[in-house]
Amino acid sequence: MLEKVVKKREFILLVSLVSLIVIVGLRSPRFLSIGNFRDIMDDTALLAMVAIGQFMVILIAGIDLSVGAGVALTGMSVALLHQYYPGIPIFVIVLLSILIGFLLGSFNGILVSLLRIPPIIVTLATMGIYRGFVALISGGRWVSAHEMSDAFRNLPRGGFLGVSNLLLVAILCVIIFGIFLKYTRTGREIYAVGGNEIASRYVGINLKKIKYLPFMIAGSIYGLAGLLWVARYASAQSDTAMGFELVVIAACVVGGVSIFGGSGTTLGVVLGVLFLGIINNALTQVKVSPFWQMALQGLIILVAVIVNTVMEKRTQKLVTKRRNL
Amino acid sequence: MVTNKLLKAGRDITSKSEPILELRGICKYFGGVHALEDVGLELYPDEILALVGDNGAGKSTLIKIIAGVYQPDKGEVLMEGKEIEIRSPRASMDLRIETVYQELALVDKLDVVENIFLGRPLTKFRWFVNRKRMVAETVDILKRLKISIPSLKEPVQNLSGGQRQALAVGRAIAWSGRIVILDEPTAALGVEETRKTLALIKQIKEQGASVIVISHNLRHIFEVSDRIIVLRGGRRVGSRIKSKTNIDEIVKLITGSL
Amino acid sequence: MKKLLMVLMAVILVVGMVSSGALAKVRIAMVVKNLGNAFFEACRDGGLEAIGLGEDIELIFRGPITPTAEGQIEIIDSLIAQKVEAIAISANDPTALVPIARTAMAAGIKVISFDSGIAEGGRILQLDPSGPEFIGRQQVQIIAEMIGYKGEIAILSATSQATNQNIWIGWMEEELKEPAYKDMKLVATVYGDDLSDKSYREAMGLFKSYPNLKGIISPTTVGVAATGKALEDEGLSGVIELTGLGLPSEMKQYILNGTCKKMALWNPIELGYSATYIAYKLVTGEIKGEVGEVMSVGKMGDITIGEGGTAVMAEPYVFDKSNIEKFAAIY
Amino acid sequence: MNSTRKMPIWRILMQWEVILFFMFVAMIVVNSSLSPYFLDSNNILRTTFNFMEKAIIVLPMMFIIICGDIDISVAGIIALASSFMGLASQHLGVGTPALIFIGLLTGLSVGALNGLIITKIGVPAIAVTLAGFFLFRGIAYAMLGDMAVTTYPESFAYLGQGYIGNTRVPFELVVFIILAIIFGIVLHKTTYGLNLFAIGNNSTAARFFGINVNRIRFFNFALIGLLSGLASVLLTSRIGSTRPNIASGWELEIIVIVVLGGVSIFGGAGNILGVVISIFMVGLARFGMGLINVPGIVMNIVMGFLLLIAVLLPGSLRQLQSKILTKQQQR
Repeated sequence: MLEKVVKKREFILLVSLVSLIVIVGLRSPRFLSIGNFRDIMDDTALLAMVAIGQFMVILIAGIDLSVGAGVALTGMSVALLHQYYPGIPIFVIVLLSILIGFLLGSFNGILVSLLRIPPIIVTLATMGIYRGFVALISGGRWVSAHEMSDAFRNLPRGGFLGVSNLLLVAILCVIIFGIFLKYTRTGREIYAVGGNEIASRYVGINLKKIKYLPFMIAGSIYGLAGLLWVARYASAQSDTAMGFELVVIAACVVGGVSIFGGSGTTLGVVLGVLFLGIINNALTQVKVSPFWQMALQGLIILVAVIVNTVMEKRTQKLVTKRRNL
Repeated sequence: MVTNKLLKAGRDITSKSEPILELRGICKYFGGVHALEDVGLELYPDEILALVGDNGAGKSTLIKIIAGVYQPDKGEVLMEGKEIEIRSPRASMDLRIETVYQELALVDKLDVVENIFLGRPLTKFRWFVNRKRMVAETVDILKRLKISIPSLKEPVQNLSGGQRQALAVGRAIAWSGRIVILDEPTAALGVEETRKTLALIKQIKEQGASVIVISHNLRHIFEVSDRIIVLRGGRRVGSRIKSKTNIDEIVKLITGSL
Repeated sequence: MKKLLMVLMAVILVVGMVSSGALAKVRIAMVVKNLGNAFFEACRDGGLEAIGLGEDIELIFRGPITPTAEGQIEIIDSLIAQKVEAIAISANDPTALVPIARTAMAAGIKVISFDSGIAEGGRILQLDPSGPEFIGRQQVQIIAEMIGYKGEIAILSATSQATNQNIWIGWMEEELKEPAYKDMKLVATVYGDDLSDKSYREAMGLFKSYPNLKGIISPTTVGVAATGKALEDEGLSGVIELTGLGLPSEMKQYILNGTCKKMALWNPIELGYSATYIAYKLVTGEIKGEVGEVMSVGKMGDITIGEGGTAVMAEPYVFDKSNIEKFAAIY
Repeated sequence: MNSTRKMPIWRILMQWEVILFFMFVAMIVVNSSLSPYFLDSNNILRTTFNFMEKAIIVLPMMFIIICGDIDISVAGIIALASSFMGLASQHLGVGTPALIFIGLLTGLSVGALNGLIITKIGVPAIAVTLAGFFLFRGIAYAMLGDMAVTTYPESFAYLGQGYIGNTRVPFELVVFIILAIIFGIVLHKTTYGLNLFAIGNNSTAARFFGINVNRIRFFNFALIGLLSGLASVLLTSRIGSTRPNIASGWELEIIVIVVLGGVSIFGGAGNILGVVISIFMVGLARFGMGLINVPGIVMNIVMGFLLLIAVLLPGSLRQLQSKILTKQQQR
């Protein structure tokens, strides 16, 4: 009984997602075509990847505000590298992007776990620092389409069976880290630390490792995302992915991840991502005035967080009721 | 020197065997605060030792040193006569010392099974958790300890206080600790739940482990313990065999009016 | 440690010398809408070229991180405090900058605006890269020619608040009222906020919502490049025609592969050059800034100050396959 | 034991406000050595215009963070309040008093709405205000679209641009100083302030002591709404124009200033002195860097490192202190 209520959160999200698709589909039948669906998936893929990283960070009761700046910094770095050394093979570029992201994320993680600075402060600071470095290394200039090779620009688009590399990478991220969180020892320790840090310390969980790991993984993911981002839009700019961090956090929150850490599911995050992704795409297609887009996004986040809280409270009430019996 | 005398006295009373765990001259400072000053403790096999004292007397600090949460600034720790260092909670667990904390070391949002195996899950292929075996073992443990919990898949935040306490104690027993430390196991429990918990503590002893228990409730202490050590202001002020003392004397030791 | 201190001392000394040395120079500040914008980086290059003319000129290039009026006000404020001689601004808000610009002029600083103007009263003159009317009409003419004067078109602009773009779009709508375009229909105006990802998404949205779409005008550098990429990705190159205002270097790819056969832009280097040049000559007094005055602007030749203190530089240059390579190498 | 002894000098020096004050002095020294224009009272007074609106929101943000909450919707509230004022001015032609009223009322009601959802439904503050971040600015976009309001009555301009009498003291600065004094007194001398600390340290305990935690939290959010409304009035008056992108990015800057001022992000600690020093340090550092024409983006990097130091330094000093004490005990 109780379990059903808890599971219902994902269910509600799924139902609203489906009804959203139906409503939009009724207004614009083209929306329901397979081709369109694939486009939406491609478009949401970057958000999904990065959201999985953010999800892990929020699980340990952290938050990563450096996401947008990190995407921009890795994107700009690899684009510049590619521009000046076109000879570097693409797979090396891919590895480099992950490495740069790994370093940026590790910096966050080390400050949080070793120096014990609150994550919100660390990432607020590194957001400014990373964004600043984007401008410094590029000197304010852009890397444009013709400065990228075809192989570079087609990186996110290629793929097989009609599934783009971009989507493939996102799906892989979701599956790998979904399994990691649910079935591995370290994954469960992430939940444990987020749920009760003191208890976790007392049972000998390596807090330093568990508090570092999510930032490191989130960094590596957004590193790769940075490369895919600049390749997809064939342009690296100083304000790439500006404000992206808040959209990513919003996707997690809509997906039912508790901002206090310790609870949330990969499935929920994926649904949250799809919800925001579809809203972003659907609005332009049902010809809603573009000026309403941001307000609607805000409204949806608001409704989602209220629904989450109300459901949580109902569960609590049921528990007390049962205890009194 | 006073402590040494007391130590000797303690040993004389129950000299039938060597202590399984012994702490000598432990000091611990937090900044300028003396949390512990030259404190000794000895724990014998098959013994329930009670640690009493007023708030701030140093009980929690002392057990956290045994549990590896804190490192002493001075003093030595001996296990079965050999000097050891307990550098981390993990090291303490490896020595088969199990601690049940006052703050209830449970993760509310995780379920019963995961809480029983918190920090040391059964694994397969090295990295993956073996959920199936963990569930089976949990059922076993709960049956053995006669703890009834409606659903193993439920987050423990949905359990009652007594169930949670039983779970925490059960976890310590399940890991067949040689030494089980209980910090305020009966605080915030109802009458019936307290009775069950005290029975559980006796059960630990029957399983062949030694117990250190901290409590403010002297009636509970007198019900379960064999021996009582009293701390005051970070110092050890007395050790008494339960059968040779009474609540009155202990209260006087605690308040310093003896 | 000692080394560090010495380096620090040296840095302070050098900076101190530069700033005190600067006192003797004519300092011209170029304030742009935001930093990290390739268009304005090219304007800066032009400005640098202009100050190369004299030994005694220094160019200060500034811009806020996000394109807001508050950010520009803060910058102008610091420029007033360091008593620069002239400021050339591309304004994020024509009216919001008037008070601070007046303060600057009261302090004896020559203030002009270029690209995106400050309202009258807040500057000595405004240098339009090209007449807004001409830009708007030309865009429609180019797209009409591409699609054979028939079919649905859409506009993908920068932010909904972009002053220039809104004026140009106004003129595009005017032009579309001409009888020649009776078979053409403007079906939508959307905003990509000058962000690649959003522009790309909006372009995709246009393809989906208007299956009969024949052409897109994107009068902004980020937008036109993102639309080019979206068309290419969807395999719609040649199906939907694209034109707009874009930097040749950003657009080279799409012009060469035929996604965007033609697009226009003025030369931002020349724009930056002219703005800096005029600002300098205002300081030296060789240009007065009066309506009707014919300014001689170095390599650009003569520019006349027209009604409302607005000077129009030149017509937008149209780029296609034949000339893109050459210009892409420059800006 | 220690209380009977006098506080040793090195422990006073380790107080964050003291460190901050020295950093402030160092900043002044460095800046004035870098630019001859820095230590000019006129310049300094005028540059306060650029950060007083932020400073006004910093004050209630201090309350909110001390309480263990956070509000990232403040810049959205500014945009929304400014849009309402703009529409009222444009369509109804209302006068200055009515505009002020509209601005304050919008801020207050939006803040109260945040507070209601946070305290009545129990949604975490960060989640509610994250939604508000999108929602409030979103509504501003929905209302204004591609319009910008620039028609404000002339008397309205005084609020954000005026000086007190014939002096060089900006009206905004005086408003801030009065507010800072009030907030300082409330924080340190009233039960309300004590309650804030109590809640921030342990809200459960505070509840047991009979503090109406939710009422205070609600009041905080209503207050920050009201003052964001005030900031919106001043900012709108200062730039004389309303666009939906007004004040974008301010929320994080405001939080940085609060934390830099020594307020613990976990709540329960902080004081007015540190926060006020922090406001002026950040504001004047920006001004100083502007004077030597360092791009704003570099300022971001500096602010980032400052923020890390702000959190790291007091902690490591405390650790050092505790280590020294422990060593002394052991001897």
